[in-house]
Amino acid sequence: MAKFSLQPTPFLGGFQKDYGTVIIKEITDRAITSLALPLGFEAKAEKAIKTVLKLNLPEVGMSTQSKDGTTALLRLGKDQLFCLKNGENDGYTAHKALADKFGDNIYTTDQSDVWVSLTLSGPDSLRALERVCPIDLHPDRFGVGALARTAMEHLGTIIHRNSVAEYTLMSASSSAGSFLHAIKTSIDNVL
Amino acid sequence: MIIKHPLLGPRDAAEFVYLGDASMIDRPNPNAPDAKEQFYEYGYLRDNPAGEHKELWYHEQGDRSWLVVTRNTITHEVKYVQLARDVARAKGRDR
Amino acid sequence: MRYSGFKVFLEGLTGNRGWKTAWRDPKPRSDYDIIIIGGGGHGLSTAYYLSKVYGVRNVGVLEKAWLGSGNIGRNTTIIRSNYMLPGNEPFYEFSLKLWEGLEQDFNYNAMISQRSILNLFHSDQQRDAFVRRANSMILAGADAELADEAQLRRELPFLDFDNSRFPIKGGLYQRRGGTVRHDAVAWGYARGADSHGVDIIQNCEVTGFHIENGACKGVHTTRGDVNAKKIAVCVAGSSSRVMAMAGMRLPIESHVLQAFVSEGLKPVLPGVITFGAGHFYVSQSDKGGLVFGGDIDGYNSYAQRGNLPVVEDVAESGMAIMPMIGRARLLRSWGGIMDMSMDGSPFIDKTHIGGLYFNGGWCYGGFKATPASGYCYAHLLATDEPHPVAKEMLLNRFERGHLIDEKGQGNQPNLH
Amino acid sequence: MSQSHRISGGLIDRTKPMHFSFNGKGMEGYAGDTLASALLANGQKLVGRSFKYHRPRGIFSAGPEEPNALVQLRTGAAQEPNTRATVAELFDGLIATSQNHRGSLEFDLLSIADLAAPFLGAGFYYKTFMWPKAFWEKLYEPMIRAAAGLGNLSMKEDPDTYDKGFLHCDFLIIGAGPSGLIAALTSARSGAQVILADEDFRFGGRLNSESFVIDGSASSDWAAQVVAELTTLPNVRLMTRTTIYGAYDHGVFGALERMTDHLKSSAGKPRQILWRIYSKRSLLCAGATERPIAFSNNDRPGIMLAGAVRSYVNRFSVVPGKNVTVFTNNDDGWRTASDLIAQGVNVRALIDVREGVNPPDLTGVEVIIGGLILDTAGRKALSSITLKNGRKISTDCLAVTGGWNPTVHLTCHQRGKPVWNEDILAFVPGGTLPAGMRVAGAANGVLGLSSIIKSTAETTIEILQDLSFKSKAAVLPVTEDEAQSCTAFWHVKESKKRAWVDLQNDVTVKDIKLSYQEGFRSVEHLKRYSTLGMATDQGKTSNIAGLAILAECSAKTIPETGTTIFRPPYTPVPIGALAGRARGKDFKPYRLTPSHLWAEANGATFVETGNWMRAQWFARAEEKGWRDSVDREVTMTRASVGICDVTTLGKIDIQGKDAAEFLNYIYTNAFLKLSVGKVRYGLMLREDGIAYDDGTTARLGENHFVMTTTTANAVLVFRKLEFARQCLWPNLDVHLISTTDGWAQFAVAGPNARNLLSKVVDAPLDLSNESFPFMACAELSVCGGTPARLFRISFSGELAYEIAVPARYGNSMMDVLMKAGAEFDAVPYGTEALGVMRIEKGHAAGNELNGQTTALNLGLGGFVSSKKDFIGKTLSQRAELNLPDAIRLVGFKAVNPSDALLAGSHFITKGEQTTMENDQGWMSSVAYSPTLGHSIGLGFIKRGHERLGEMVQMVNPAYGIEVEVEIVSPHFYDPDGVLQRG
Repeated sequence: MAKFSLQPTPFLGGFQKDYGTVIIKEITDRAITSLALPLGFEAKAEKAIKTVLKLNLPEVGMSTQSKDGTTALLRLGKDQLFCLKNGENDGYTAHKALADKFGDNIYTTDQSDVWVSLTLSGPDSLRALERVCPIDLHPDRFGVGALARTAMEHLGTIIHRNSVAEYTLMSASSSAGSFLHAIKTSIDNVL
Repeated sequence: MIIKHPLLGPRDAAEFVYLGDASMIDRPNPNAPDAKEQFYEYGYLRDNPAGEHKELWYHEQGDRSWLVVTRNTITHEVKYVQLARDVARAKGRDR
Repeated sequence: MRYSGFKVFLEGLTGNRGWKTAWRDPKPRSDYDIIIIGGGGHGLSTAYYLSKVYGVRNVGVLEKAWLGSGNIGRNTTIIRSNYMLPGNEPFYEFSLKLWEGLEQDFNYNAMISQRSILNLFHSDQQRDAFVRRANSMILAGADAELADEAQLRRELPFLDFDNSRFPIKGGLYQRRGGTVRHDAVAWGYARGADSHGVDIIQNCEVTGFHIENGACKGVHTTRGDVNAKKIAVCVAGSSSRVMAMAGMRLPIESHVLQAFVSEGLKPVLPGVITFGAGHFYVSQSDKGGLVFGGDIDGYNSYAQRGNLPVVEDVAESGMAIMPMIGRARLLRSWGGIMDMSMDGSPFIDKTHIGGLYFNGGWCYGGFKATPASGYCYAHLLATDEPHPVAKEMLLNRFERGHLIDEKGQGNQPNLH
Repeated sequence: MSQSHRISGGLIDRTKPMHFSFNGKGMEGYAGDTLASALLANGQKLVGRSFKYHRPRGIFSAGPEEPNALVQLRTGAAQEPNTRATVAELFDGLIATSQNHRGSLEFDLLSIADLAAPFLGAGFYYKTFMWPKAFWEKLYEPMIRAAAGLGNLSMKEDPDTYDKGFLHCDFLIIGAGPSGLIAALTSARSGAQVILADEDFRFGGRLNSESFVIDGSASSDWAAQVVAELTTLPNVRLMTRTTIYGAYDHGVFGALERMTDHLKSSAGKPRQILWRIYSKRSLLCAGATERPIAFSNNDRPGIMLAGAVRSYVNRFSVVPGKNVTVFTNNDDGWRTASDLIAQGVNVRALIDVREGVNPPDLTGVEVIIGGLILDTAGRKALSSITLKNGRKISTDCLAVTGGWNPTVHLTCHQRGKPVWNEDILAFVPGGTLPAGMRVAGAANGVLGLSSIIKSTAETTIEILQDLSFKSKAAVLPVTEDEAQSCTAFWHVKESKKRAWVDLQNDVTVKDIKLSYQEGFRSVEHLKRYSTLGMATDQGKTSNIAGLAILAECSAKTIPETGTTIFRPPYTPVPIGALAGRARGKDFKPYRLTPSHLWAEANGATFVETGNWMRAQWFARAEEKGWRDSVDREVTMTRASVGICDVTTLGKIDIQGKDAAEFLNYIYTNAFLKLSVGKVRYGLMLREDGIAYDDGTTARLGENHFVMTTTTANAVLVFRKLEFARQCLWPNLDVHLISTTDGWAQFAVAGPNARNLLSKVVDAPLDLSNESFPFMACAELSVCGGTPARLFRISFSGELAYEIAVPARYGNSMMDVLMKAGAEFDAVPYGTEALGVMRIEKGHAAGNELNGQTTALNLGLGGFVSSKKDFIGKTLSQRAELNLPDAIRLVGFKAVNPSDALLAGSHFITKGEQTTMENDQGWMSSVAYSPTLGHSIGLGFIKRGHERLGEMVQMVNPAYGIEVEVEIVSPHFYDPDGVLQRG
């Protein structure tokens, strides 16, 4: 039957570029599952997250991650989180696995292909981000683990601080090219 | 303008979409005997005050929450901000 | 005193000592046949047509600040009648016809300049809507012309045809559209109304209505009580505030609209141009400034100032269609309060209170309507019947389900 | 040396000479010069012409308030009109030309206007040019427009790029003069995040222009030391060449940083950056602007502000004249004289209007106390002045000062209303200032260097305490207050000739008086009637004098007369900078469908659909035009199978125990009982009862739905659903998330659709009509394990499916579908063929769902439930939305099949006149139907459903077309829907 097979096309073709003081890299092996907490059963959902992911529910605008770094939990809103699984090439299957474990306790939706993800790292990444990101990224106010959903150059974007000088940026996959263009222009303009 | 989101802190109003008077929460009961009159008033009549105004903003470029912002329409000063869902529940919306 | 080139010449020879005040500065009387609340464009034109066409001269115009201090003094000066719906188009065409003879009529040069207005379109769907609109205009006796891309390339070579995000596919011209020196309209009407005996009373704020048994008998003002048989409210930007004093809620929200002018430039733009894939319209004034604007700021406001995101949005749209303006500098920005109605169309109507009339809800389109609004309001005040071209602009239309929604946005005022 | 007016000293860098040209004449200056200082150094006095009378104009100021010295900078596409020479930084290779003259600058033909001045008083044009009527637009107005305006745009695209950015700080200091530097020093040591911004290219403000001594050093040296210290502090951001031009709500400021304007070329980097600065507190340290005194012929080149003369002498080491006279009403004028003497410049006289004052020893200078200037002479440059006693003094530079106005501009940008301060005879900040703003130094009306420093330090400490930063009182530098006494003196009343108040717009004292005489007595009327303060300088040097003269006319005080309000921007901002990167192709982002690469490689023509780029059709080499391609795509789809990327439709994942109930409120039709594994068409109304959007919603699980929306409304519907979820029915357990971008979705349509799909769908899914009927849906896998979703829905009217795979597989999926379809001659089809097929089927789309039509109008009344409540129900029942003669969506075909139909045409009943009264409706969509072989249309016409078979006129006067058409059913193709169920 299956004489055809499908090949994935990364949204930016696996783009990476080292500008010296800034490095951009597309993340192509990460599953993103959205978790929604059922109304009235948030405590139960929180417990399920602890059981399944071994992670505490972070505050809105913050994240936690597993010690081995393979799983991160981003709290986007009061009843919505993203669970990131690194090293996963098949987002939908990863989401299914999570969905099975959560059962009725949490509503899950595969978001892996909704987003294009980039890491931006290096000492000049903050200067480049100043040109597109409305969020105050001063480490006192946006520390490691903090995240924000905002807009950059007209594009909805999630920014997440991985370390002092490394950020993950997620934006809609359909406009990945325009998003990359915006980030590259910001870097070109400050270097 | 800056809207101090109750969960996310200060955000530029440009991240939000504005709807209008927070009375839009008070959708009338369609089974009321004067439902037609009530829906007309709900749909069309506004206090439109010069001064304190409770209004609905949607954090579209953010966490997708609807907020009730109490803002002065003359000075633009924002007095406080609440999650609209909390407001709606407190108003006793039944479903 | 009649103005003319000869008079200007004579006065020039004699040191300009003979010019009289353009209008009197009367004290409010205690009784008028009709008082008009609001000495802006619509209020003054109402007074002018009441006194000139309908012969009602015992009229007082009460203005809380200086005459013309409302939106007539802070708009982008465009006149046009390129509407689509039967509730609107005949009215705006009537207005455009009044503009065409206005200066000779009121003996004041308001610099009415029918330089044309062009609405660009960028998609087939937009084109279809513009064709429909063009045909509506022609059916109502107005002029409309559809231009294709080739014609626009010839006429407006500075538009961005080749590198634009949304290609310019054509446009709808109304050649009779154009611009007017906005302040001069207020001054011309004021001078004309004054010469017919109308009292224009500045710095006189209405603080309340005198309502008895469901009928309005007069108003309280900062300069004493004034009685009248009919009270005509005409206070763009303050409609809800004023009508609240009569206990009325209106289908109106007030929003701020910003407008901008650049430094003076030698002539670059032939007429008014509007962008169909963003929020931007622009014309060039006789002084050389590019006068432009875009969307309303989008939230309820009574502050005559706007915020930065809309400034940027307008500039982005401007650069998107005419990147030659990049090095022109924005000189001044200002804001006006728009009484946005629930379907984007205005009201000229009686209220349920006897003797109390309402004119408002002009959204950001009140300037072009100034002559017809005054004429039709005067007609209503004088005859108690709506003028035929304004017969759909009634307050009860939402209850009836008779919407005049040009943009199809529904009951959300900031989308109109 | 060519620089005839250059002297020694100053803050210019003589090791860096710079060549530039003015009107083609080569000149030389130094790094650290402005164009104005360099022009003066070269003895160039005449630099421009005024707006109305085309009078010769020179350099008047040394700052942003300049009304006169406007030039065109650079050439070609980079040409920049109306550039103030006083703030344009000199660079090597600079090219400037004068503007607003016909013929040469020296012999401007338009200066004839000056001779006609008696007839061209304030507002003269409102009184004439009305006869004959046609002449206004044909003759007068073109003449006026040609003479008006100032500089020229190149009419070419701005060649430079611009950028924008966001900055956040605790404390924004606006202006880096004495008070700004003290505020920065004081706050920097507290650890607060500080931004110090100044429009100049050198920090220091007037400290660079004056001969002050601070802590024993020259004030400019002291400023340099402070800047050196601030540079080392990580919490301080120093921004030179940065103008804070606007104060917006809640502590947001607009700032323009000029990155390359001082360079010959931008070299690919942004020319300017527009910063949005978010500040918790701000301190306005904008200093003060000097104002002149009006007297006859006070507009000649060589007449300058006295403080500007000090700037040129002290900072730029340029003498604006060889024989300078000073005219003053305040002590500050004395300093101009003494500074000039100190630099060895010949001061002809010091004329002080005040009686009884006693200037300090000005050796060798004639001091005239109680003196008045009645007139001046010199056609293109000042040659002499005449005093009230008739005495003529020959002089080539007159330094005038009428006192100082605090630069209150930013305090007015919100609700601030300046208040009159009788002590300093000027307006100081008042009313409600922008949120978080305080004002210090001269901007706050504090005059005298020592006082400025002391009071600014105090204010800064208060602000820091307010922000909860610990701050120590700084050790303040030692300096003195200069003499500051001033008397109210606005214009020389004895002057008989024209005395200029607004130099650029040519508004004279007489114009102001005439305006008053004609009843234009409020400040705003005066401004608008006379154009006072409306020029590119926005009246920075003229507004107060105008107000004072108006007050004089009405015998009122200045505060009784009014205030002037300033609006953003403080100085003009290029439109390019406000637009930033968003121009050309970058105006809006591009959204690409998952099969974009495949489509590009296979001949697609793309069309903008919102921000999406969609394949419009796929041309083949032999095809002559788009119609050929579209006809083929339709025909082959209907004959066999076609594939279309429909990813752009909005997809919303809806989950929750109450999801079905929620959808029941959203859609007009029932959703509670939709079975798992089924799809249903749904119609949404707005709450006002007008049709809003439609689409299909699939039930994938008991608590799990997937909704599709139209492409255009994807974002809007999501917003509306969130509103319903959070605000209207807040207790429902329902969750929404957009998956539009996550799934690549393809319509596979045509008789062979099932055959094609059966080649890619993995077992065990059975595609037979029995087990997967019309409106079925399933989760499955394709191509050996790739997860997918399948929906049996049809927009084309054919046997059709929509298959969805994760977006990353979309391009590959398109390829696979085409390969699997090769044996069926499968075609890809674009939006045009999609449109043709939906019109053939009579489906409403954007042209019909235009926000003005109801379910009744659309013929969708059958989808409106009478049993349940839903959004829009009650208001849709209003009487006039349900009139018997309401418009109805029907089909149209031409009586003569070769006639083409046209969207946007209107309908007139046969035999009636083509007028708006007789307008029966309009044609919303048309297409050439290759299936039927003629043009077909959908449109709305009154009582359409009752008029099938009637002939009406389709009129399109805009294109001069009239066609007789027949009203038919909108379902042109397979009206009973047999095919899609097959």
